[in-house]
This record gives sequence, C-alpha cells and structure tokens, in this order.
Amino acid sequence: MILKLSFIIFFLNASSLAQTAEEIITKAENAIKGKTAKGFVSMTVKTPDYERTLKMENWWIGNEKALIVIKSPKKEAGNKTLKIGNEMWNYLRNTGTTIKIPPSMMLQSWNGSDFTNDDLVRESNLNEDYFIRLIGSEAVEGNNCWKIELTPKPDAPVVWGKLEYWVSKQEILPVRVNYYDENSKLVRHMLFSENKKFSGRIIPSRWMMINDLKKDHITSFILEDMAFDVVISDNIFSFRELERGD
Amino acid sequence: MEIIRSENLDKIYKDNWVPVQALKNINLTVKKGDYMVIAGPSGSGKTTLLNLLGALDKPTSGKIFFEGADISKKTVKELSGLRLNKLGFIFQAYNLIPVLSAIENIEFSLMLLGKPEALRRKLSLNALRDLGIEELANKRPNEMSGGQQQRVAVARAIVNDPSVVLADEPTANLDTATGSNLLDLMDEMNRSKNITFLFSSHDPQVIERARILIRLRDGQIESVQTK
Amino acid sequence: MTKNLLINLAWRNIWRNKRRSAVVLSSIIVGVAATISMDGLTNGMTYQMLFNQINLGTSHIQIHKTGYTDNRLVKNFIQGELQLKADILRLPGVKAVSERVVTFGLVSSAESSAGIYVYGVDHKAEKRVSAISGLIKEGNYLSGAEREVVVGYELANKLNAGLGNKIILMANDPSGKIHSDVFRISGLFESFSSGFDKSYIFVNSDDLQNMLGLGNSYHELAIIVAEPSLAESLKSEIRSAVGSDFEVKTYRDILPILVMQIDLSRESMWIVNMIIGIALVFGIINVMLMTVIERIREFGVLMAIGFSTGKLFSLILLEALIIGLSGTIIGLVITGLIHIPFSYTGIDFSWFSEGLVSLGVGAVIYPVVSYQTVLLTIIMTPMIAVAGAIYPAIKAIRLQPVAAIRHY
Amino acid sequence: MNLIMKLAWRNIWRNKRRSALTMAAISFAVMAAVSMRGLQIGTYELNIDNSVSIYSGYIQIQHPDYYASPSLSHSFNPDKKLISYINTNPHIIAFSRRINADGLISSGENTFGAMLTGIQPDAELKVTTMLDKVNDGEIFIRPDTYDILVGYKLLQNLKVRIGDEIIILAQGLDGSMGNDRFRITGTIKTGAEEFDAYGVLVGIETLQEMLYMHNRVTALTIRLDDVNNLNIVSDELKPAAGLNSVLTWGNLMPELRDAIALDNISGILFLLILFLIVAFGIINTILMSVIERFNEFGVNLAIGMPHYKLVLVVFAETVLITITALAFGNILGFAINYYIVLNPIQFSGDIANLYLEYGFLPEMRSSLQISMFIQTSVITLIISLLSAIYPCVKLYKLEPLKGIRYT
Repeated sequence: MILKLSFIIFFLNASSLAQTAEEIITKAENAIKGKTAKGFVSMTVKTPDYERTLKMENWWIGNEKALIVIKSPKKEAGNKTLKIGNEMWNYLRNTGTTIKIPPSMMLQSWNGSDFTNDDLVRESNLNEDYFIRLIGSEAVEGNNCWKIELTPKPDAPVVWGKLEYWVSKQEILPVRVNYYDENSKLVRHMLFSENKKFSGRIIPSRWMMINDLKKDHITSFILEDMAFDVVISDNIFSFRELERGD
Repeated sequence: MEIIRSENLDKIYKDNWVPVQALKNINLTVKKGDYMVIAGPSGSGKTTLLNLLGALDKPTSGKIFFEGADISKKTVKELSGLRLNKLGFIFQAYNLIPVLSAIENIEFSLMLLGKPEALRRKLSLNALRDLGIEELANKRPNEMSGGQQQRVAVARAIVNDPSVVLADEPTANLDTATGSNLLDLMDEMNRSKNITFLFSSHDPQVIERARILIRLRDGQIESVQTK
Repeated sequence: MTKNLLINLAWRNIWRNKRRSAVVLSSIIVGVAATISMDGLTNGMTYQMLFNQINLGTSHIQIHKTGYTDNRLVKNFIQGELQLKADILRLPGVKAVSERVVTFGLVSSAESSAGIYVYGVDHKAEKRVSAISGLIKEGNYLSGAEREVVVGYELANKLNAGLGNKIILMANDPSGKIHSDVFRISGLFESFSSGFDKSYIFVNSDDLQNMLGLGNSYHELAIIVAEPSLAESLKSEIRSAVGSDFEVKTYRDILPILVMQIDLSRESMWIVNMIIGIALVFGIINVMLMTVIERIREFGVLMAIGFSTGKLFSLILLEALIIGLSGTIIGLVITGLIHIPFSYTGIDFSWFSEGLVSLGVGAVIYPVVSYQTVLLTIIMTPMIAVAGAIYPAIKAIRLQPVAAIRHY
Repeated sequence: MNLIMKLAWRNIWRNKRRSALTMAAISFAVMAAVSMRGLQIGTYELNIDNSVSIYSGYIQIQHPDYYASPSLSHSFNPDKKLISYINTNPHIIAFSRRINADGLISSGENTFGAMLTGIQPDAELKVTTMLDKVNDGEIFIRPDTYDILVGYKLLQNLKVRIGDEIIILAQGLDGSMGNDRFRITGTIKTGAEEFDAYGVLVGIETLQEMLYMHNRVTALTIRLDDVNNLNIVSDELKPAAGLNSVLTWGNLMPELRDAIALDNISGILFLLILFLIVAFGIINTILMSVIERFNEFGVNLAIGMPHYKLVLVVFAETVLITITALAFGNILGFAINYYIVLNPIQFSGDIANLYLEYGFLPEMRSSLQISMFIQTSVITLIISLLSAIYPCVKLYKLEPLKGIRYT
C-alpha cells in the first residue's frame, strides 16, 4: 500500500516538475484516446452548403483499429466504417454490402466531414513521426498552456510542415492544435473545449476542426459518452461483425 | 500666227555608254497653216525634234514656246492636257486602240475631253467623211488595212481641231500608192481647212509635198527651204 | 542541225529576253519554295507531336507483362531476375533501355492532393530514354539520392508545393495494401503538355520498389532505338526473344491516333502538292503563252529559214525545261537558305495559335523537309514547266511563216 | 468611268486566251480553296457533331462555379423561366437534365471509382447519342428505376454480367453517403476511354433521391438545330440563365477544340500558299499583259490620256477577270462540296476501324457554309487587286515616248 502510494507521489512529482515535451504530448494524447476507447460521439459538419449531424458509436484500439457505427439520422443508421491499419471498409446497411475503399477514393470526404478517408487511415503516432520540442507557455482560452512544437521527422509520411500543440498545464489535456504546411501557412486548427468527466477521466468533450483555407468549413465532435482502456474484443473488428446488421 | 517656236534646242541622250548629241542648237518656228516636213537620214534627229515639239520629250537645254507659253514650265498633267487639247498625233505604228472601232478611236480623245456624246458622234462622223472612210466607222483596227488605219489615225488627229498635227513617219509602213493617197488627203486638209501639219520623214513622197522643208543632219539644221 | 545547237539556241533565247525569263523563273521559284516550306511546316508539326510524345516517355518500344495494357495493376510486374534489360541491350539497333516501375497513386501536400501516375526510374538509364531531364525548369532532375521526386509545374501549383517541399505519396502494393511515403521535390519540369505536367511524377525506382515491396521488379521496359523505322522489325525480334509472357508494343501501337494522323497528313500532302502543281501550271502556261505570242515574228523568221516545226516545238519546250530546271535549283537554294537556319531556331507560332502548346506540338515549330518532297519537287517542277509550254508551243508551230513575219 | 469599263471589257475579250487562262487559274484556286476548306469545315462539323452528340451536347447551362469545381454543391435548380425560354427558342431542338457525380461502384470483391451520370432517358435520346451507343443489353426507359447502363470496360473490370446487381455509393448533396443496389441492363461503348471504363448512366430521379438533390441538376444539356447557331443561341440564353453559366462545346471539350484549331492551322497554311502561287500567277499575267501593251499605252499617253485612267483600265480588267473567275470557281466549288455533302468520303479498312475504335466517324464531309464562299471570294479579290499594284506602278511610271518605242 505504501509502496503504491509512494509510486503515485513519485508520479505526481514527475508530472508537475520535470516533464519533457514528449511526455506532455503522450499524456495529452493518451488522455483523449486511451489505449482503447469506446463511446458515443456526435459529429456536426458545417459547410456553406449544408449542416448535418451524425450520431455514432465508436470502438478504437489505439491508432490501429477502429469501428464506427452510425446511429442517426435514420437513413444512415447502421452504416459502418472499419479501419484496420492503412485500410478501410464501408458497410452500407441500406444495401447490406461491404465496400473496400480503393486508393483512388481515399481523398473523398468521410461522411461529408472535413476529414478525408485518408485522414482516418493515416492518423499517425505523434511520438514516432515528429520531433517534439517545448517552446514556451501561453494562455489559450483562459487556460495556462504549454506550447509545444512538433516538426516531422525527415522520413515521416506526414503532409504537415509543422504542428503547434497547446496542452493545459493543469489538466494536461489538449487545448488547441495548429496544422501548418511547409511554408508555415496555417491550413487548419483544432480546438478542444468543454471538459467533462467520462468513466472517471476528465477530458474535453467538444473537438472542433476548423479549416483555415476554406471558409466556413467546420467539423465538430461532441463526445457524449466515453469509456477508456476497456477491454474490447478483437472480434469486433472483423468482417462478420461489420456485416452483422443491428 | 506662230504656234510653236524653239530657241537653241539641244538634246543629249545619256542613256548610252557614250552621250549622244541628238540635237544641237535648233531654232525654228511653226506658224498656223504651215505644212512643214523635217527630213533627214536615219539618226539625224528628226523624230527626236518632233517629239520635243510635240511636248512628248524634254530638251536638254533651250526653250520651246507653244502659243507663246514656255512648255518647260508646265507640269506632266498640263502637258497631257496640252497634247489632248491642242495637238494631234499620227505615228508610224500602234496608232489605234485595238479594242475600239474606227469611230470609237476617233471619239476617244473627245471623250477624254469630256465632250457630250451627240457632239462627239457628229464631229467623228465629219472627220470620217472628210477622210472618205465612213464605211469603216464600225470596224476594228485589225479588220482594216494599214492605209485605212492611218486614215483613221489622221481623222482622230484632226477631229478636235488641233493647233497642229504631228506625224512621225506616217507612211513608213505603207506601200507607195497608199502612202500617196494619205498624203494627198492631208495636203487637201491643209489647203481647205488650214490645218497645220508637221511631219518627220525621209520618204521622198512626203518631202516632195513639203511647203517648208527642214533638212537635218547630225542633229543640226542643214537647210530650210520654203516652196 | 545538231542537238547542241538547239540547246545553244534555247540558252541564248533565255538570256536574250531576261525580263521574260525572270517572270517564268519567279513563278517556278515561288512554287518550289511554297511546296517545300509547306511540307517542312506540316512535317515539322506532326513529327514534333510524335517526337514529343516519344520523348515524354512513350519511347520507341515498350515491354510489359502480358495483360498489363488492359489492366494496369501493380501486380502485373516483370521480375527483375529475368535480366531482360541486358538481353535487349545486346540487340543491334537498340540504343537505350530503361526499367520503369509504374503505378497509379495519390500525392498530397498539406493543402491539396491529386491522383497521379508515378514513374520509378533509374535516373541514368531514363535520361537516355526520355527527355524529362531536359525539361527541368527549376531544381534538378533525379540524381539517385533518396526520396527525390520530380513533378510538373502544374501539379506543384495545385499542391501549393515548391522546390524542397515534401509531398506524401500513397499507392497500393501488389497485394492491395496501401503504403505511403514522403518525398521531397528536387525538380520541377514543364513540358509542352499541361495534361502531362498535371498527372505524372518521377521518383527513383529504388524508393518506389521499397515502398511497394517490389524488390527489383518493375512494370515497363522503355526502349529507344537508333532509327524510329527500326522499331517494327525490332519489335518482332524482341517478341520472339522474350516469349508470350510479355507484350511488346511500338510507339505506333501505343499512339495509334497520332500515327494515323501523321500517315493521313502525309497522304494528303500528295493532293496538296497536286493542287499547288496545277495552280503553278496555270501561271506558267499564261506566261509561256505570252512569251510565244511576243516572239511570233521571230519564230516566223526561224521557220522561213527552214526550221522544222518539230525543231521549233522542241526549242520552245527546251527553253521551258531549262527555265524549269534553273527555277527549281534556284528555288531549292533559296528555300534551303531560309529553311536551314529555321530548322535550328524554329519558327515561333505562338502569335498564331495558343492551341499548339496544349496539343503537344509546342509553339515553336522546327520545319522538317522530307527528302521525298524534295525529290518530287526536283522531278515534277521542270515537268510542270514543260507541260505549261506545250500548249503555247502547239500555237507556235501552227503559225504560217509569212503571216508570222508580218505580225507585229 | 464608262469609258474605262468599256476599254477594260474589250481588252479582256481582245485577248480571249490569256483572259481565259487567267480566269481558269483563279477559278481553279477558288475551287480548290473552297473544296479544301469545305472538306475541312464539313469534317470539323461532323467531328464536333459526333463528339459533342455523344455526351456533352452543344451547350450546357451550369452553376457558375461548377466548371472550376465540379461538385454537387455547385448544382442548381433550373427555374420555370429558364425552362420555358429553352422550350420556346427556335434553334433549340431539345434539352435534358443531368447530374454528374463521382461515386464508387462495387460488386463483391471489386470496387471501382465511377462517373455517375443521372439522365432522363426520353429527353436524353433527343439531345445526345450516348444511349445509341449501347453495346450490349438494352437501355432503361424510366428515370426512376434502379436500372443502369455501364461502360463496357467497367463491366469487364467489375467481373459481372448484364442483369447482375451492383452497389453504387456516392456522397450526397448533404454530405451523407448515398448507396443503393442497381441492376445492370446493358453496356455502352463510346470510344472515349474514360467513359467506357468509368461511365455509369442512372435514372436522374433515382440519383436525385439517392443524393438528396431534390430537383437540382448539375447541367442542362442543349441540342441545337445547327452548330452555326451556337453563338447566337448561347448569347440569347445568357440573360435567361441568370447567374448560371452558359458553356459551349468548346468549353466543355477543350481537347477537341484544340485539335481542330491545330488542324485548321495547316489548312490555313495550305490556303496561304495556294493563294501565294495564284497571286504570283496574277502578277505575272497582268505584268506581261501590261508590258505587251506598252506601245499602245504609249500612244494613248501621247494623245493625252492621263496615266491614272490607264491604271484604272488595268484595275478594271483585273476586277472583271477576277469576278468572272470567282463566279466560275464558286459554282464549281459549290458543286464539288454539294456532291461531297450528299456522298461523304468513306474511309475503309484499318483506318476506318481505328477511327471507329476511338469514337470518330470514318468519313469526311464537306460544307456549304455561305461565309466560307464569301471569305474565299473576298480574299481572292483582294489578292488580285494587290497583284495588280506592281504592274500598275510600272504603268504609272511609263513615259509616253518610252512606251511608243518599247520593244
């Protein structure tokens, strides 16, 4: 018991005193993603032409595997997206079929959002692909934050020239991420807000992706219910599961 | 009455390798009613002199007065008008416009003068009648003999009642009888109508009829005979 | 009377009336110059289209795995172990061979992405096969360094990426798995074809083979031969050497429409030349006729002194032939003097049509005169001149000597 | 003037042979120019008509941004005013509504990208020929069924047969993933590789429902009575189309437009050279005929005819000869063109097959376009008059004496 307690104290010290930039990023990312995650999310896509909301149930195992099942609106309910590694399949409830997304369609928007199919597949491991450097402290939306710069490693297959990542010092949670191209032009940014408690963990519940090149293209996610680091059976990421209509 | 007078005319041709003095110090006067022949062997300068007097060519030095006016001061256009109004020409060949009939050829210069049609017709028919070739009125030059063509040329030359008619070897391409007929006609016109004629020729028939005969040799006046 | 005398007479007649001869001569010179320049420009245009296509990568002969043309899949590769390249290089007439890894893929930058054809090439071999290395407008062609990519200006603009910027390339391997890798733009090229500049990129074959797990396999062997005309015979030679596992195609098979257009325009050149020839005949008949009429008197004298009608006929035709030959030679020399500098500098037609560039011709046309046309001109033009003199010559020999002498 | 015309007219008749030859040369050039040009223009029209008729149509009305960025969000709802305007325009034979969308077509293992085109079959039959290009199977009739036609290569690639069911997936106007099951009733073969490998024809109402388009379309495609009315109609349509853009076939098929432009260059080059030779023939003829008459002209000048009148006579001769030649040349050219219009030149053998394979018609046709005759005639007349300048300058400088003495 003492041992356990002292362990925790040691950990707390480490986190508040001698954090490296890598550790901050890892913590922030792990906080919102977990090793595994499942939950209900609603996605609102706003473009000059339309605005719509999808409600979805998700299962994630890291960046490796994911299953997304659409719950509403009615006409799309039951549609599923399965991601395994670099590949993607769509299950269409309406026609009861599974379609593997061919490479030529990877750049199509995923369900009308600001994300392409490719964005979902390629969601990379920040520690692996970037050099991470703490460059200062800054207040963002009233939060005292670390400002961390991530520059891609030479061989990393990421399109960005640079990321700027703000992590709140208090909760060690992501607050804002800026995505730049190689010429340091801001291409898009993501805002995290409305911290909520899900299964004992406080994380931002509203994630907003704002396109800085195309006006009025915003995709926001609202986490309605989340559970992290729960045991998820590998069976869920199978074709049989995919094609099982609910 | 004096029509043409020349003063110290010189003409030197420089187009050749060696400049040629075609005429030298020519002084002569053509009066109204004259029947003058400029005669001389080939190359004596008679055609050159005729061309100068007919305002077709310009002298190298000296002056030509036409009805008292110095023609060297006239423009090309004025010379053209002068030839049209005051001069009649008869050449040895290519005299008529091949595409026009005899009467049209005669009318041609009247047309250029802008005379009304009725008058043109009348004057042309008169001219044809004077030369006794009314029956040729509607023939084209290629349908006529050389003598007939030259008669039409004479008719054209006189139709406008010119101050002087210049004829350059008019008989050169005609046989003796035809030439003689043509000359008789012109002689008759000179006498009856007092038309002034100025010839250049070495044809004895022409020289024989001359009332004033000017002989040229090597570009100079050798003699002037008045009959 | 000897033949020499006739020639002598004809020659002197030509020189006696320089103006008349010059008029006929000028007609012929213009005709020769026009025919040859027309041929030069048309050929220049069509050859340039073909040449440009061949240079952009079509090459003279391509070898693929059987079935590749119908379905351009990554899995239809040629195994590197077969050493086809070495075998083909040994064939006489083959100048250069390049192994190419070809696949369809996606490139993306932070701002945009596009579907493109990726060519993985060995930069040394490829330089001898395609002209892309000569079209680099900024930066350098592939040097063999890792993760280089050469892209067209149009694509770079679309991606909003410049020299030194990175792009991500994504493509699937033979098993269908998707791989992505990062490349840096080392050079920007600009060809005459905006379509090409938009949709082709070039990387080192090692990088692409690694990315797609192809080992040393590739998809395409591009072959340049010493003379394009050798392509067809080499094709059958290669085909029997490599067997039915491979498709062997020449540029004629790969660019059928273009080749057909060139053949068709070559065919139509005959019609064009014929029309020009007839137009020329009219001009020559007219002038010859007038010169005959001018000389009726002279012919009358010739006939009066006992020149036979046959000889007179020959004399007129001989004069026409001499003028025709001289006109052809002078015309050729003048055309040559104009043509030769232009065939190096080219003629800029951009003022005439913007379309030329997008059609794969290029705005500057380098005239190419075909020896067939020159030969045809040399043979036909004097014949046209003689043909133009026949009718006037017939007119001349029908003359009655006395009437002719009287004529003036 | 009367005198000048008379002289000119008689001069022409005086030397009938020379005049006739000059006329023949000019007539021949006009005839050659008109028939070559006719063949070119006619074949262009044929190719345009053929290519345009397959898919794009002569004119399309689109949302102003669709051309630059073809997405469903740049679709539009054609209003009644526009439709009734199109219905009443006398040059418009028919129009059809279209939706173009990118999608996926899938049969079990095989999934490919597809170019979806939503059509009204009955209207489309009147506007384009794509439904005539059915290779196999049959067309569907109603715009609201789940029947489709696919490119013949796509059918092969999908490894399915006519009558089989496939799935189409496409993102709708609202961003949702529309998907439905369709039955393939037949295949199309147009010769255009893109269409044959990726083209899918769907009933427009089905597609509108699947993609949440309501009554929106991405294009109205219009067929004209005559390609020559293109500019008139497109100008007339602009006010009715309002903010939407009116695009002509040249915008829709720039490659075809450029290919024709290129061919046109060599055609014009040919005409230039033909006219150059004819111009030389005319210069020489006039020059000779003037020089031949120097003696005669000399006499005229000597008796007082002004130079300019002589020059006018020569110009009048040129004009008369040219006009007569133009009449002959145009009549001959018209006859040739008329014959080729009625009996197009058909290719045969390999070339014909190759043409057909790539969707071209293996034939050449001519044209009777009036403007072509007028242009050729005007150019010929101008060239003739220009050709007369040099001889006339010589004539203008002629001194009477030199003329008379000229040998």
